[in-house]
Order: sequence, then structure tokens, then C-alpha cells
Amino acid sequence: MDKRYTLKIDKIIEETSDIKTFTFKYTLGANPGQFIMLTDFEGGEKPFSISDCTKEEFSITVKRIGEFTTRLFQKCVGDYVSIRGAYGSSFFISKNKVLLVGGGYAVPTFYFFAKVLLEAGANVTLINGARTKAEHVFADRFESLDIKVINTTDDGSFGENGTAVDIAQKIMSQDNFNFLYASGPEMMMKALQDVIGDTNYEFLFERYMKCAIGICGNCTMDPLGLRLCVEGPVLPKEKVEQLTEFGKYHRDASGKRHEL
Amino acid sequence: MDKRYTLKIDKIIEETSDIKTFTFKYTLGANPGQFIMLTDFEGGEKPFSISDCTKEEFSITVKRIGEFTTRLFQKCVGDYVSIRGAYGSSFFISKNKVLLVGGGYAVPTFYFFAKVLLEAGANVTLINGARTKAEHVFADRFESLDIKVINTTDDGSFGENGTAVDIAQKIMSQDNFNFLYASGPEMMMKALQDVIGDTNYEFLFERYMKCAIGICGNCTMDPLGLRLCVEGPVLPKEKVEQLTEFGKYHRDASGKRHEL
Amino acid sequence: MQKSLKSEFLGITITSPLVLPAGVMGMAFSGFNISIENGAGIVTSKSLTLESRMGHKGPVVAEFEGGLLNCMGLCNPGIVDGLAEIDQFKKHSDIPVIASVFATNTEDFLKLTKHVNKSQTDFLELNLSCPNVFDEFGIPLAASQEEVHNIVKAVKQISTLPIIAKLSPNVYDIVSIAKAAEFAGADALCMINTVGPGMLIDTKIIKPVLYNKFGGLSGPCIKPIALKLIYQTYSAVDIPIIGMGGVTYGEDAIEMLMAGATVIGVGTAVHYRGIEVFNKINNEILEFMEENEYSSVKDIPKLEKLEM
Amino acid sequence: MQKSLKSEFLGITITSPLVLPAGVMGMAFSGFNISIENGAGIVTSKSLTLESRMGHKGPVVAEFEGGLLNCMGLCNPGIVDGLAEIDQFKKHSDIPVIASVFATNTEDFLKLTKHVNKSQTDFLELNLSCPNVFDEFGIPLAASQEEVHNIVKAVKQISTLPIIAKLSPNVYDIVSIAKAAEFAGADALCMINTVGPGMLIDTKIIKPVLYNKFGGLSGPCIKPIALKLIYQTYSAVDIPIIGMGGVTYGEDAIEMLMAGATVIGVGTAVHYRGIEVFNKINNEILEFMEENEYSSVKDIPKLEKLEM
Ligand SMILES: Cc1cc2nc3c(=O)[nH]c(=O)nc-3n(C[C@H](O)[C@H](O)[C@H](O)COP(=O)(O)OP(=O)(O)OC[C@H]3O[C@@H](n4cnc5c(N)ncnc54)[C@H](O)[C@@H]3O)c2cc1C
Ligand SMILES: Cc1cc2nc3c(=O)[nH]c(=O)nc-3n(C[C@H](O)[C@H](O)[C@H](O)COP(=O)(O)OP(=O)(O)OC[C@H]3O[C@@H](n4cnc5c(N)ncnc54)[C@H](O)[C@@H]3O)c2cc1C
Ligand SMILES: Cc1cc2nc3c(=O)[nH]c(=O)nc-3n(C[C@H](O)[C@H](O)[C@H](O)COP(=O)(O)O)c2cc1C
Ligand SMILES: Cc1cc2nc3c(=O)[nH]c(=O)nc-3n(C[C@H](O)[C@H](O)[C@H](O)COP(=O)(O)O)c2cc1C
Ligand code: FES
Ligand code: FES
Repeated sequence: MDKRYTLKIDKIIEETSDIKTFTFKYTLGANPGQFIMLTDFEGGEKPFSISDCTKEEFSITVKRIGEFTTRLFQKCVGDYVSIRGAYGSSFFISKNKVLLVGGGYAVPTFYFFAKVLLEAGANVTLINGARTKAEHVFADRFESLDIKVINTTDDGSFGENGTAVDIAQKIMSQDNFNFLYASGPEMMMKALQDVIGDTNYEFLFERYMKCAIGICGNCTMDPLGLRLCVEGPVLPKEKVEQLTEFGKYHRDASGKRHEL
Repeated sequence: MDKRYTLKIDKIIEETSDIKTFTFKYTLGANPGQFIMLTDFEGGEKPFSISDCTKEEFSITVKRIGEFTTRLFQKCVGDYVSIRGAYGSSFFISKNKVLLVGGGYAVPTFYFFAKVLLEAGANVTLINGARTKAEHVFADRFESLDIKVINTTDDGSFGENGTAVDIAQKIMSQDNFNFLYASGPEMMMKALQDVIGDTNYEFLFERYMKCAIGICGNCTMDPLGLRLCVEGPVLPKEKVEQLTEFGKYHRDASGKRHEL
Repeated sequence: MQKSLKSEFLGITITSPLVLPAGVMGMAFSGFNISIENGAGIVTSKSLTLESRMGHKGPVVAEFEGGLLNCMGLCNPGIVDGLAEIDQFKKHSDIPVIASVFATNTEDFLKLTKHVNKSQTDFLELNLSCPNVFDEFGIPLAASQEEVHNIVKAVKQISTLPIIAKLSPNVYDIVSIAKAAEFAGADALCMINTVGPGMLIDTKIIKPVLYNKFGGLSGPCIKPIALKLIYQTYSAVDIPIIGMGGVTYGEDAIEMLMAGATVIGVGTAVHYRGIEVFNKINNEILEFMEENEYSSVKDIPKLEKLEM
Repeated sequence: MQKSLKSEFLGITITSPLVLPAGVMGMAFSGFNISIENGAGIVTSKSLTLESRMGHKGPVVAEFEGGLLNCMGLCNPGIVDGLAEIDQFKKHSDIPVIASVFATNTEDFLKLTKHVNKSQTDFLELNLSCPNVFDEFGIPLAASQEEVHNIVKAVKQISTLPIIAKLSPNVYDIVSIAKAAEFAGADALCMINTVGPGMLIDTKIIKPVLYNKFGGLSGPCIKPIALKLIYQTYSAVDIPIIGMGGVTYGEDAIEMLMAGATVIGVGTAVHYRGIEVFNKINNEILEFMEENEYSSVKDIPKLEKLEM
């Protein structure tokens, strides 16, 4: 039986005007790339990647988008929310030279992952991209790790000027990486796929999730039927290459297809 | 969850015209004194003590009494019956000098127990009593063990002449035992209690059993409410001494009291 | 501050909100003894009928994941012997006792009530809902608003004790049935009785596992059904509810209270956690009260009532 | 001798008696793909309605010991998009597909049937029994003999496909309802839908765990209820039954067959044992057949029918 944990919010960090990190004192025992389902029982239960996870606590980093995340942003330290998980697949832990390419609110999960990679002895380079300076997150925390960080914004307002994909292409032409990991907007990953040649990779995907335990079928990726909540959200290259919906469409809460 | 095992009868030994031993190839992992519930799904499920239990197989030794046991006696090797258990408390395993006093179909459970006692290093004396030679069981099997055996029948047709209680009284006047165990008719145990002074003991009781998992309350012993299927069937001296119904009455399937 | 489990049920002080429900350990006075020694605050007798009943042939219980099937078949020593067990218990204990009685018509319920009136019993419970005697007695009375009303009303007129109506979960509209009982004068409701019934099959002998074929479901897996029905009923009636169905841990008991129960039955969990289960759950409730700063059971909040 | 899982359902050859039931993995054609790759012999679509439905807000599932509560709320892309997923699947697969449809009146069921007639679907299943939309739609149709009869009869007249009536377990008299469906022309029955519904409460936030408050029970703990209802129904009707409710291991599937099912649905177990559950259960059934010397699924004996 998967248990549910109703926890007090222990810490809130405002990363940007639209992004907050929530920390909980709880031994979650998650692997990097996994997510939790979170609810306040006021309507809606949503998936969030784990942005940090130690023996004592774990964090998620959330972007305010719609009804649910707006309500979440009104919560204070000490308020209860209820979570279940961690769910889903996690990143392969390479011991070699790896490149992480992240964009927007999907970058922080690489903070948790980078720490695990370092422990495993990997050599880590991170491209931390955002549209603009005001949306760029976690630069300080990545700086504290023994990894190479390249910050970038689409408009050049912080770090390098260019998309994460532009930068990835550039540094991959200068250097060899054994493994590439990406987490961010699907079109970013689609573009990446075209520029990284035959480097092995894993991508972290998002699809509409309801049950998160692999039965409702809302999150399957065509045509393989991979359930993003179980076989995903991290998918390996050989699977990604077979996905016909990748970069093309996704399904909403009713199962209806929408172009990306 | 307690599991149910539907097993083929592997071996049948006719001990007397009214007593048979049924052996099953199954790793029951029981302790001496415990019992199983057995059914053929044709009406009735009944408790039987375990008369032998090894890594590979276990046995029960059954006296034909009423409807259920009569039907059981018609079964052949290869027929299925269904069991659950082992249930209940088991005998304390003494390492010292012990006396086992058994009567009738309740003696065979001491075969299993004696083997365990010997392994523990105990010095074992057994009084194996029956009313008459034709009802005396397991003499051969006990002979194969490194224990002292005194066979006895009420009518003297086999072994010593006298009740098991008479013999017990006699040898306890000649010898000191650290622990006494009894299994047999309740009036035998009641009589024993009067003759054994302050020797420590455990008795194996029988009461009407339905659920055997401690909820129906049919098998409780007054006034403590000990459930014979959970806290029993083996009860220690300090409990037995408090039982007001011991040797006086028992309850039938409806819970009605009947004098013994 | 010292937290306390002391509370009240129908005007009587109880030391724990945990109730030993009908049919569990309630055959002999000694079954009550061992239950209160282990922390039960109220005990209930096996459902008693006018004449003694041997019950169904075995197997009478069968386990499955999440619960237990039983088809005891209302075995009981009859109202006279059953009340004698209660009286023997009451000689040395102040713990309140509920006498559960079962019949299939008003006349027999009235006869049973007269017996109970003469005993040391504290509360009278009308078992309107036993699902294990379908063959014999048909659809439980608790499925009919009218039957429930008529029986409760008739018994209320002659009972010298507060009366509790035990309801079945296997009905379309629990609210109208609960209201019928309340309207007819029931002082409290007890819910839920077992669910289903259900069946299991032995695949080697190719027979139903229970000799009676079908048996009612109890245990952890019926808790969601119990909570839902108790919550709906609590939202609609003003009399207290003895909430039961799968309570195994303190958390389950808290859920029952929040759904609207005043006291909580613990039946099948006696099998899962031993007869010590009452003390264990008492302690778990106290721990919960400690953590969440409730000083008495009554302070534990209820859900907002459903809008009807 | 080589044991085989091959059998027939309503005249169509199937490679395994295991069915992916409605609402489980049946949203997209790729959900069918992964299920058949893992051993399912028949797949069923999510219940489709005339218009698309977003379903209830989350949480829509909650676990408890022995089972799962769900209140998906009949989310589906609507009949047109739903059938498009089936057609896309049928382009590259011969595995039979059941289109499940849901409506609240005969007229809408007829409209849905006309859509299904034009698709590549093999069987039409009428979901008469969803318990998760009570608020919206009231007591399920499957509780009324008359409603079941009228809808099945009307659909039968225009359907070009064999039709299956999906029944609710939450009724007093399953036999009369099953017979009404049979009499009205149903080619098969599918049972059971989820039980209850039930509810769970979060004791810290003091709210129902499911946002819809109530959800239907599925998983291992409903198996006894399913077996009982299937056995009663099998004893009374002559049409085949798709048996489901808690099947998790091969043994459970065998029990379903013995109770009277022709094929067996495996839903919630996809959560417990992974999508590989179909192959796992297929292998367990084969092992059972080996041990007990049955050479085909049809040889596995049924219980003696109940006397009515
Ligand atoms: C595996 C995974 C990991 C995620 N990790 C993060 C994270 O670390 N930080 C973060 O801010 N966001 C994350 N998200 C996205 C997050 O779940 C949505 O932003 C959130 O649900 C939006 O809810 P809302 O009510 O505020 O917005 P809404 O107005 O309800 O929706 C806005 C958009 O959010 C997405 N969304 C809404 N509900 C869901 C749902 N149940 N499942 C998936 N997507 C949904 C849809 O694309 C929708 O169009 C993740 C999503 C997935 C699938
Ligand atoms: C802990 C325990 C261990 C036992 N071990 C053995 C054993 O090793 N060998 C053996 O031959 N017998 C043993 N018995 C007794 C055995 O259970 C009964 O002999 C058997 O149930 C008789 O069934 P029947 O239908 O043949 O007789 P019935 O005609 O049904 O009953 C005859 C008598 O058997 C007893 N009995 C019947 N049903 C039960 C029941 N459900 N529970 C308890 N007693 C019952 C009653 O005293 C009854 O009066 C044991 C009983 C208990 C409680
Ligand atoms: C073995 C057994 C016997 C029962 N006998 C009765 C009974 O005689 N009368 C009654 O009203 N309920 C009876 N019940 C139902 C319980 O009182 C209770 O309502 C039900 O088991 C749900 O609670 P639980 O899940 O805590 O066991 C019985 C239950 C069990 C398990
Ligand atoms: C998440 C979920 C969604 C379901 N959706 C539907 C549905 O849309 N239509 C339907 O007829 N049954 C639906 N059901 C019921 C199943 O088809 C099945 O009848 C029930 O779950 C019992 O089988 P199981 O215990 O194997 O899951 C759903 C069940 C679950 C768990
Ligand atoms: S969210 Fe239900 S299968 Fe993934
Ligand atoms: S036989 Fe039921 S409590 Fe012992």
C-alpha cells in the first residue's frame, strides 16, 4: 500500500516572484527525477519533482501557474499539505562526464540529482537556462556544488545570452560528454535531441497526471503506452526515440489530444 | 493474513480401530502443543493437535467420534483436505527432568513434543495411558525415542494396571521432576492437579472451537476469558489455578454451558 | 495537560470510547472480562435470540486480503443464558454492557426486550442487520424503512433501557433508514454490520470455503464504506452513533470520530492485533490527542456536515 | 500435453482469458498497446460519453488496506475521440476491443451506439453502474430491473455488435437484474463495477481524502463480493460473464472461473503488480492447469450451480 503523509511546511524560499521552494521535514527516500503528488484537499492534486532530498528533509520547487499553485503560494510555514510518493522512474546515475541541461522551474530537480552524481564520482556540467533573469533559479545553490555551471537566459539578462539548447550545442562541440540529461519545456528537449548527435541521454517529461499509480492511463505516451507516472517521468534515449507524440501533442485531463 | 492450505493426504496409519494418523507433505513450522483446523468443505471444521512435525511433513492423530471424524476416516491417500494454522500456544521447552502424562487420542502430541524436548537436552519420562489395550496408541513410536516410557491401561490389558494419574502419583513419590505436562481427558488433568503437589505444570485443554483466530469467543475459559485458540490450548499452572470452569463445565457450539 | 479518554455515552460515563461489538468475544462473561482488562470501555453481548442456536457448520470464517468473511450463523446460548452471562459480569464490574438481540419480527423483539428489562444490562441493541442468515430469514430488516420504524417504535414503548438500532451497510439509502430509527425513538445507532456478503472458493477441492457459502465482510477493507455511511448518517440525525467497521489502529478510530461517531467499535482487529488491541488503540488515540493538542475525546473535531 | 490459454469469447478467439477492464489504462490507443504486449487478451476503453469530461478534481484515488478508492468522475475525451483511439489501435492489432459507453438515459445510449457501430470496435459495453457520479446522476441505472431492461433492449435493436451489460454490485438482488439484461438481449454480462462507495479522512487536515468525498472500492478486498455475485448470476443466466473485482494472482482468476466467469478482468492489480500483471497471471493460470491437469481454460471446472 502506498501511504499518504500529511506534513507541515517547514520552510518556504521565494526563488522568484513566481517560483517558491517548499521544504518538509520528512524522510522521503526518493531518487533524483522522481516526483510526489501534493494536495491540500481543497481541490486538485498535482505532481512536483523533488528538488532536494536528504535523510531529514525534502523540497519541491513550484512555479505559480494556475488555481492550484496559486493556492499553494498562499500557504505559510506550519500549514499542512498532504503528499504521496515518491513516484516514477529516476535518472541513471553515471560515474562519468555528464551534461545536465535544464530550463525554468524544471531545473531545481537537477540540484538533487547533481548532489547524487557527485557522490557517485561523476564529473558534472550544468546548463541552467531561463527565459530571463527574473525567472532564473537556483544559481546560488548550484554554485555551492563542485560542478561546472553555465547560466544562461534567452534574453541575456543573466549569464550567457541564448537558449539552453544553443549553449548545449556550443559546449558539446568543444567537449565530449558520456551522458546528457535534460529537464525543461518539451520543445527544448525536442530541439536538444536534434543537436546532440548520438550522445546517450535521458529526458524528464511531463504529462497530465491523475492517479500517479499507473492505472488511469491518463499519462501514457504514444505509441508505447509508457505511463509517465510509472515508467516515466525519466525516459531513456531508446524509448524517447520511439515516441510519436514527443514534441507534437499531449493529452488533457479528459484524455483529449492537444498540440504542443 | 492467515493462509489456508489445501493438501493431499500423503500417508494414513491405522493406529487402532478408532484412531488414525494422517500425514501431509507440508512445511507447517508448528510448535509442540499447537493445533490446526481441518476441513473437507463438506460440513464442519475441527481442531486437531499436531502429533509430528518435521521440516518436510506433519501429522495429526484422530479419533473417530462423530459425523466429521467418521467422514475423515473414509478419506484415502491422495484425497484433499484443507487446513489452517498452526494455531495457539505451545509447551514450554524445559531442559530439565520432565514428566509427560497423556491419555487416549491426546497422547500423540507428546510424540512431537518429546522429540523437541530431547533436542533441547531434557530428561523425559512419559506415562502413556489408555482405557484398554485396543485404545492404546503410539507405544512403538515412543519406544524409538531416548525417553523413559511407562505404558498403562485402566484395565491392565497393556502395560501397567491403573490410570495414568495413579501411575503419575506413584512415580512422583519415587522421583523428582522439574516440570509436568499433561494432555488428555479434562477429568484426568483435574485429578492430576490434586496429586502433584507444587510441581510446575502445563496442561493442554480442549474447548469447542469455531473461528480459531480469537474473535468469536466460543472457546474462552472462565473467569479469565483466556481464548483456548490463542492463549491456549496449552495453559500454565498459574492460569489453570484460576480457572473456575476447569473440571466443572464447558460450552457447546451455542455457548450453552454443560457439566463435564 | 493530562489528556483523558473519559467521555460519556447516553449519559453514562465511560473510561474509553472503544466498544467491544456484538459477536466478538461476547459469548461468555469471561469474554467481557478479558476485553475490559485490555481497555474496552463498553462491551456488547453476542446477538441473543429467544432460543439457543448452534450456528452454521464450519468453516465459519475465512480470511482474504484486507478482511475476514464470517458466517457464524448467530450461534448463541439463547436470551436466558446470554443474559445470565451479562448478569454474572455485572456482579463485579461497572463497565456498561450492551445486550444485542436478534429476531425477525416485532413480536419476538418484544419478548426479547422483556427479558432484557429484567437483567443488569445497560443498553439494548436491536440487531436489524445480520447478513449471515439470509437463507433462513431473507433480506435484513434494516433494508426496510418501515420495518425499522415499526420494530424500534414497539420496542421503545416497553424497553426500560436506552435502545440502539444496529444498521446494515447493504442498503441504497442509509439516511432514510437512520432517520426512520431516530424518528421511532432509537436513542443511538450502531453501524456498520458486516458488508456484502461475499464468498471465497477453494480451487483444489472446488467448493466454497465457507460451509454456508456466503459470509459478511469485516476488517480494515470495510472501513471506507463504514466511514461514508457514518458520515452521511451523522449529517442527518441528532442521536449518537457507535461507529465501527475495520477500526484497527488509533488513526482509524480518529477517522470514525471525525466522520461523526461518538464511540468506536473494534471487532475484527482483535484477531489482527490481539485482545490487547483496545489498550493499543487507547494509547494511539492519546498520542494523537497529545500531538494535536486535544484534551478530551469530545474535542476531536468532526467533519463539516454534508449538505442534504 | 501443451496447456493453452486460447479460448473463445462470444465467438471470437482470444489468446488469453484476461481482460483489461473499463477505466484502467484505456484512455489512449497506446494504453491498449502496452496491455496486450503484456498479455491481455481483450481490452476495454474508458467509459465514453457523448461529450468529453474532465472528471473530478484530485485527489481522485486513495489507498487503504486491501484496496483502492477512486472517483475519476468518468473523465474521457468523448465518444468521437475515444473511438478514434480504438480505431488507431485496431489498425495494427487483431486483439478484440470492447468500447465501454456511459449515459443516463436510453436516448443518449442510442446515440453512443450509433457512433460505436461505425468504428472498428468488437463489442459494445453499456456501463450501467458507475458509482462515482452519484451526485451528478443519482443511483446507478443498474439498480433498476426496468431501466436495465429498457436500455439493453433499445440498444440491442440498433447495435451491430454483441452487447455487454456492466452491472453494479451495490444492489439487493443481482439475479433479477442480470436476468432482466439477459432477457432484453444482452450477449454477455460484465461484473462487478466498484463497490460502495466509500470514504477516507485525513485526520490532520480534517477533510475527506478524495476531493469528491466518496469513491468506489476496487482491488483484492472486493473479490469475495465479486465471487458471490458472479456465482449467483452464473447460476441463473445462460450468457457468458466477464468476471472482475480484485483479481491479482492466478488463484484469483481461477476462483472467478470456478464461480462462473468465462473471461476475467484485471484492473487495480495493474497498480499492485505492474503492467506485467497480465503475463504474470497468464503464467500462474498455466501453472495451475499443469498441476491439476486441465488442458484448456474451458476444462477448469465450475462450482455446482446454486439452487434457485
Ligand atoms: C512529472 C512532473 C513533474 C513536475 N514537476 C514540477 C515542478 O517541480 N515544479 C512545478 O512548478 N511544476 C511541476 N510540474 C507541473 C505541475 O504539476 C503543474 O504546474 C501544476 O499542476 C499546475 O497546476 P495549476 O492548478 O496551478 O495550473 P492549471 O491551471 O491547473 O494547469 C496549468 C498547466 O499545468 C499542467 N498541469 C495541471 N495539472 C496537472 C496535472 N495533474 N498533472 C500534470 N500537469 C498538470 C498542465 O500542463 C496545465 O495546462 C510537474 C509536472 C509533472 C507531470
Ligand atoms: C485444541 C484441541 C485439540 C484437539 N486435538 C485432537 C486430536 O489430536 N485428535 C483428536 O482425535 N481429536 C482432537 N480434538 C477433538 C476433536 O476436535 C473432536 O474430536 C472432533 O471435533 C469431533 O468431531 P466429530 O464431528 O467427529 O464429533 P461431534 O459429534 O461433532 O462431536 C463430538 C465431541 O467432539 C468435540 N468437538 C466437536 N466439534 C468440536 C470443535 N469444533 N471444537 C472442539 N471440540 C469439538 C465436542 O466435545 C463434541 O462433544 C481436539 C480438540 C481441541 C479443542
Ligand atoms: C465473528 C463475528 C461475529 C459477529 N457477530 C455479530 C452478531 O452476532 N451481531 C451483530 O450485530 N454483529 C455481529 N458482527 C458484526 C460486528 O459486530 C461488526 O459490526 C463488524 O464486524 C464490523 O466491525 P469490525 O470490522 O471491527 O469487525 C460479527 C462480526 C464478526 C467478525
Ligand atoms: C481507476 C479506475 C477507473 C475506472 N473506470 C471505470 C469506467 O470508466 N467504467 C467502468 O465501467 N468501470 C470503471 N472502473 C471499474 C473497473 O472496470 C472494474 O470494474 C473494477 O475496478 C473492479 O475490478 P478490479 O478490482 O480488478 O479493479 C474503474 C476502476 C478503476 C480502479
Ligand atoms: S497518472 Fe494514472 S496512469 Fe499515470
Ligand atoms: S474459537 Fe473463536 S475465539 Fe477461540
